[in-house]
Amino acid sequence: MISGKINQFASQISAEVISNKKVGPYHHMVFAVGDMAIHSKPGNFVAISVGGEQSSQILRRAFAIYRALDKGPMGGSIELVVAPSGQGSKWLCQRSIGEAVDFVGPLGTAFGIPTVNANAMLIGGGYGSAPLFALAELLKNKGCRVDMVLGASTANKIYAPLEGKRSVSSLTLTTDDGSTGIHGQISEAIPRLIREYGTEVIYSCGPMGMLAAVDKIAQEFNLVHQCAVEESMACGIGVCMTCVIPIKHEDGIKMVRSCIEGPVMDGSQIIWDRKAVMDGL
Amino acid sequence: MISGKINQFASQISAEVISNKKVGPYHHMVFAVGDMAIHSKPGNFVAISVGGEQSSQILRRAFAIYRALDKGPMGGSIELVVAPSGQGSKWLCQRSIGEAVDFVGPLGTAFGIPTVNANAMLIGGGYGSAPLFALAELLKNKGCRVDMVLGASTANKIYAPLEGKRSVSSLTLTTDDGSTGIHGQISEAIPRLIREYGTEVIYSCGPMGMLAAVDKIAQEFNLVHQCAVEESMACGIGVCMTCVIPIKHEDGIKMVRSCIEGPVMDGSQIIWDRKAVMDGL
Amino acid sequence: MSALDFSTKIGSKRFSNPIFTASGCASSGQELSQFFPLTEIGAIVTKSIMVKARTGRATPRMAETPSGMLNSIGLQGPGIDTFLEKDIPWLVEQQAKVIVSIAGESVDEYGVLARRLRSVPGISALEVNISCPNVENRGQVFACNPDTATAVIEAVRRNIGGELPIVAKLSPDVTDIVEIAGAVINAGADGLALINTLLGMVIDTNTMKPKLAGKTGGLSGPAIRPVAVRIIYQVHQAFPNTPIVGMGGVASGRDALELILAGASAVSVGTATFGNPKAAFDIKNQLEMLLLEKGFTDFRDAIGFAHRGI
Amino acid sequence: MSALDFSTKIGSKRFSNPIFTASGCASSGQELSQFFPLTEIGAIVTKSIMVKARTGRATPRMAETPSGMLNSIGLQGPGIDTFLEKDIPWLVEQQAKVIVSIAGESVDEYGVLARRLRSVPGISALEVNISCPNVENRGQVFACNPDTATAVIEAVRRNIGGELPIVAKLSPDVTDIVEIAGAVINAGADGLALINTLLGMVIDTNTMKPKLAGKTGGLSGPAIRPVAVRIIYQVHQAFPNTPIVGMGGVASGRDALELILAGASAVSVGTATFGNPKAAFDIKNQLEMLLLEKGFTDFRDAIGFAHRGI
Ligand SMILES: Cc1cc2nc3c(=O)[nH]c(=O)nc-3n(C[C@H](O)[C@H](O)[C@H](O)COP(=O)(O)OP(=O)(O)OC[C@H]3O[C@@H](n4cnc5c(N)ncnc54)[C@H](O)[C@@H]3O)c2cc1C
Ligand SMILES: Cc1cc2nc3c(=O)[nH]c(=O)nc-3n(C[C@H](O)[C@H](O)[C@H](O)COP(=O)(O)OP(=O)(O)OC[C@H]3O[C@@H](n4cnc5c(N)ncnc54)[C@H](O)[C@@H]3O)c2cc1C
Ligand SMILES: Cc1cc2nc3c(=O)[nH]c(=O)nc-3n(C[C@H](O)[C@H](O)[C@H](O)COP(=O)(O)O)c2cc1C
Ligand SMILES: Cc1cc2nc3c(=O)[nH]c(=O)nc-3n(C[C@H](O)[C@H](O)[C@H](O)COP(=O)(O)O)c2cc1C
Ligand code: FES
Ligand code: FES
Repeated sequence: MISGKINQFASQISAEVISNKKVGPYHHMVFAVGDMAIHSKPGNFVAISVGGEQSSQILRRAFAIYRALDKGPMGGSIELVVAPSGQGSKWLCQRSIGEAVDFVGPLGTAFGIPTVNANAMLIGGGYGSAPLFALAELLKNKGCRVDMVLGASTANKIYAPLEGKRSVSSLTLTTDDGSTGIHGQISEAIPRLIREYGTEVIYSCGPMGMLAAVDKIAQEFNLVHQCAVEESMACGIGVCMTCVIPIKHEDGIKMVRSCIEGPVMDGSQIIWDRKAVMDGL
Repeated sequence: MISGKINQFASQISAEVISNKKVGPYHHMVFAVGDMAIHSKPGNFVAISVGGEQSSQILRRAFAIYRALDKGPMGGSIELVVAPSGQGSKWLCQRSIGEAVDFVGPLGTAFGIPTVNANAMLIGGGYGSAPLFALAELLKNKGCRVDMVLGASTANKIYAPLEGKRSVSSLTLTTDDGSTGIHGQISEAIPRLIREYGTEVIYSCGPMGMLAAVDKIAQEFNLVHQCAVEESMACGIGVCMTCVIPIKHEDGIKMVRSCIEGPVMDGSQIIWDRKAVMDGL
Repeated sequence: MSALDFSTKIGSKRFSNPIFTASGCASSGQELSQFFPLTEIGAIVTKSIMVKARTGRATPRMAETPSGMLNSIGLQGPGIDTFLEKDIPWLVEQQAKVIVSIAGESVDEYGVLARRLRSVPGISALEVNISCPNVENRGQVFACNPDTATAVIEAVRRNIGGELPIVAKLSPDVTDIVEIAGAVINAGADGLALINTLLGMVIDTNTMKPKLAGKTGGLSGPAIRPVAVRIIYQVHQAFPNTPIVGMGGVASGRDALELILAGASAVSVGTATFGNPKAAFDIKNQLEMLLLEKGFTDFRDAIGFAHRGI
Repeated sequence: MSALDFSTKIGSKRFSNPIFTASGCASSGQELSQFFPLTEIGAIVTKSIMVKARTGRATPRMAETPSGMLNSIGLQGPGIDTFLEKDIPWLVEQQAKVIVSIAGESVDEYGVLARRLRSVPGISALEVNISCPNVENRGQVFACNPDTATAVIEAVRRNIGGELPIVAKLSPDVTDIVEIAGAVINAGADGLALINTLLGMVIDTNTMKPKLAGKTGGLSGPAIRPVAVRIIYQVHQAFPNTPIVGMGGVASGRDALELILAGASAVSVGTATFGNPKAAFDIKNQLEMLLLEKGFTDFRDAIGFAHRGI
């Protein structure tokens, strides 16, 4: 899914926080990014410095682009959905309007769009739903049917804002604790939905365990599966080789960089079984 | 000058910034400190954490207490005069009203007050004037004559607020570049002033080079000289032995902790000549 | 929340909990007692004491570094006589547990110190700081060579008698830490203290000279924690029955747990005390909470847990 | 502001300025060229290349640490054939200066790599990464023993011919760095690269297991800068005529200057690039400003300046 020069539209900028709202356990944040918004596509991510000038945290954090608007009242803007988990994301969530944050982006691959109309299912776990709404809009404008399935451990961890739902033909929720939607793991609900909606292509984003489960189903149904993976990244721009994902290769395993050949990758190419990877190395 | 238990009134608190004003190149900052103000005496210092939660700067910074009020509208308060020099002090100067900063204090020795009336000269270099104003007030209330001499490289580096001048009988300024007051180094002006004012005791605070020059004069005139020294401190509470000052001792040199037996020390006891120290070790 | 047996053992001695101060970062305890009761932590490890009083190095003696600091104190201290006369009785009076750290310039000096300490009441263990320059051998650090390390521990063992556990404190600046650890264990060390500071230097780009008067200094603080964890892990793997007092950049209960999972039976808090006078006390409380959260009922089950298969 | 001669020399080769990338932190340059023109910096030091293609280690391969990070890549790479076919021509086309880093699992492999590279046009120097495990000797790292270090450099020297300067990259995890440095200089190294990463480990206190799939990893970033400065200072003191490519935690022009004052003739920027893709470019500009501010007209006057008496 790489074409042309690596990260050819990427740049480093100082992005001003123009909105920061708590939505359930997440923060929906909007940043003024100027031209960076122009080339940002669903699936791309930005890499952000955290902790301020004297920070002991020397690495950037990656965040999927939730939405990019190239012309808003403040010029181009990029929106993120941030889960305050560790110190870096907490710091980001604490930024106030007017503060500047250092961005590198847009980075990585984008979701591929079918050339002919197709019934698409978009599957998101937790904040993994973030990049799917812009994707849904794109697919809908192409004339695709878009069925969205969002899951999380519990109701308030599902990120599904009203305006995001505009573009979907159906929205199914699942929670591990049954607090909303279908009770159970997201993958349990999917086979039935694929049959019901006549799904032809699957897009997914969420924890690696969920992606693996979704891929298993996609392969059973023989569907194209594009998933946005999440592996620890040190650089985000392809120079450190920390973010690799094992894919199938004639000589066994090949490790490819998820920041360059991902985060959106072909699910069928990924070796999901960790034991197989460990044995193969 | 130590008596009783070491740092017996010291505690660690979270102090809220209640004012932060730029005064020339310095920041005059006021912190709500509750009871910490009660036992703070002129000469004592506080040690402050800098850089926030994920800071790579792991050591506290020491600041002389400019003024401590045990009962103000916000309860007890401590005022500091901070020069934004390196990263830590710059961070401190950037704090906004309402933010909390971690304080340990009051620490170290205080200026000794003569038991009988005496003509005192208070000599301050740069932000070294900070602790001298509260001292002036104390001395004046005791009935002492207080002559203050403040010097700096240039006019706006002299910290001499209006309200501070209330307690002094005379105020002389010196600048290295002649931009205000007497042209020249502070030490050049002092011998004449000592004679003029009949000085009996000298208090000083400022860069080590200035203190050494002042001590030379004090010894020539055979005057008591209490100076507040400044040596790099890692802990500020007496456990690390980094902040030592060489003093005269029967067996040669003794290194004493300037955070415990200082910062206010007897100038005549200090070995000011660095070469003599290096040779003696 | 169920109860936790928080006690730990070094050799024959038991400590009520595994959080100690680190040598040279708590003096002899007195200054810290203003901030928390010394009986709340497992032990006070005193600043390394030598036979004679020492003036130490010139200043500057410290430089802050990213997430760490350098120090070059030069083992300033009052000498063993004054120490025994003033510091120990005060600590005993507080009912604090005491581990005395000793340092020498020659193998003999370590022997002399051990002899002076062998029958002093109120001491729970001896930490032998062998990361000192050996003046008899071109200033090479004892801990950097298995033979000199062995010689020091043997001298201490001979002079100390059977009562007090000996903890050998090693330097991380060696090619093969397991070799040195093995040597001192063979020589009679009951435990190991890992790690001392890493040798470092800062150059002041304003003066364009080394910042410390002593030029080089010891690097400590969170910056070195990954090195401490690695060394503790390696040594615990090689000698699972030798208790380790771990240290190096511990600033929270989480950090202490990291060293414990790697193999430490106790954890000393050093540089963190400079940023937070109550650090040892806070870390002890945080560690206790963490262990309980994770369902441990006996602290000792956590020691070296990261080595066990999943 | 007067002009500065910013060029530097490693062996027989001249570089327009002393700021290089660090091996393994810039891949083969292509990715960084999006952020600044590669010709702006002194040289691109490529990721260590091996004879055969390597898959490297499992993930996670990295862990952030206070002011630093651990990595455990396991020398993933395409192998020398693909590298010569794809990466070198691209770099040559960009007119970038190139230093090729090589790594082997045996002395022979280093020889093979040197032979493959000896007549490749467009290469300015060879960096020999000897901080790799020697599979023929229980996985002991070549750089940890003067004999194996010597053997590698001799093999490279024999195979490379007289043209290309050889820079030996050493590990800081040794008892006596000056001894190893002396050995590789005797074996024919024209310069030294100091320092590679320190061996470290992080344990995830949630899973209670080592965080990296490879358990241990290499510690880099500002945390280790004081160790780098100390080692560069020691080695420059012992061998003032051997050029040193310094590295370890350089994130600003000030940091680069610190290593230069300690004795580095050039400075590689590694981990800082992960936080700032333009790091090498920015550092070069900051260093130039700093040198001019301090009144230097020739960069080479700054090399080792901290050693000179006041
Ligand atoms: C391609 C990509 C897209 C992402 N998109 C989002 C998003 O839209 N919203 C969001 O909240 N988070 C997202 N993340 C996770 C985010 O980058 C951070 O890793 C997460 O916020 C935790 O960082 P921290 O600083 O809070 O935690 P810390 O504990 O301080 O992190 C320490 C280190 O571990 C890494 N790390 C920790 N957790 C993860 C994780 N789950 N995945 C990868 N690395 C991790 C961090 O990046 C950092 O390097 C994404 C990650 C990737 C790789
Ligand atoms: C007893 C005492 C009283 C002080 N009172 C004041 C005051 O009232 N106002 C004020 O602005 N500053 C005062 N200082 C200096 C202050 O503590 C900081 O050292 C100074 O602000 C520089 O710190 P930084 O973080 O900005 O610089 P950095 O460069 O980040 O400091 C790095 C390290 O060097 C130490 N250091 C740097 N400069 C000095 C210095 N001049 N003296 C001692 N250590 C230094 C720092 O404390 C720190 O540990 C005092 C210092 C001492 C010891
Ligand atoms: C200022 C200072 C003084 C020290 N003095 C000693 C000492 O006297 N004896 C000793 O064995 N270790 C000494 N150390 C090393 C510490 O005990 C500890 O091993 C090291 O600092 C790592 O732990 P930390 O990162 O928690 O500080 C000293 C460390 C510092 C920072
Ligand atoms: C992700 C990563 C990969 C590295 N790969 C190599 C390598 O292939 N060969 C090598 O000689 N050094 C390698 N290094 C070490 C660096 O070149 C450098 O010596 C070290 O990181 C210290 O510099 P820094 O603190 O600026 O990163 C690597 C470092 C990192 C962080
Ligand atoms: S994060 Fe560095 S190569 Fe992908
Ligand atoms: S600063 Fe630590 S003893 Fe004075």
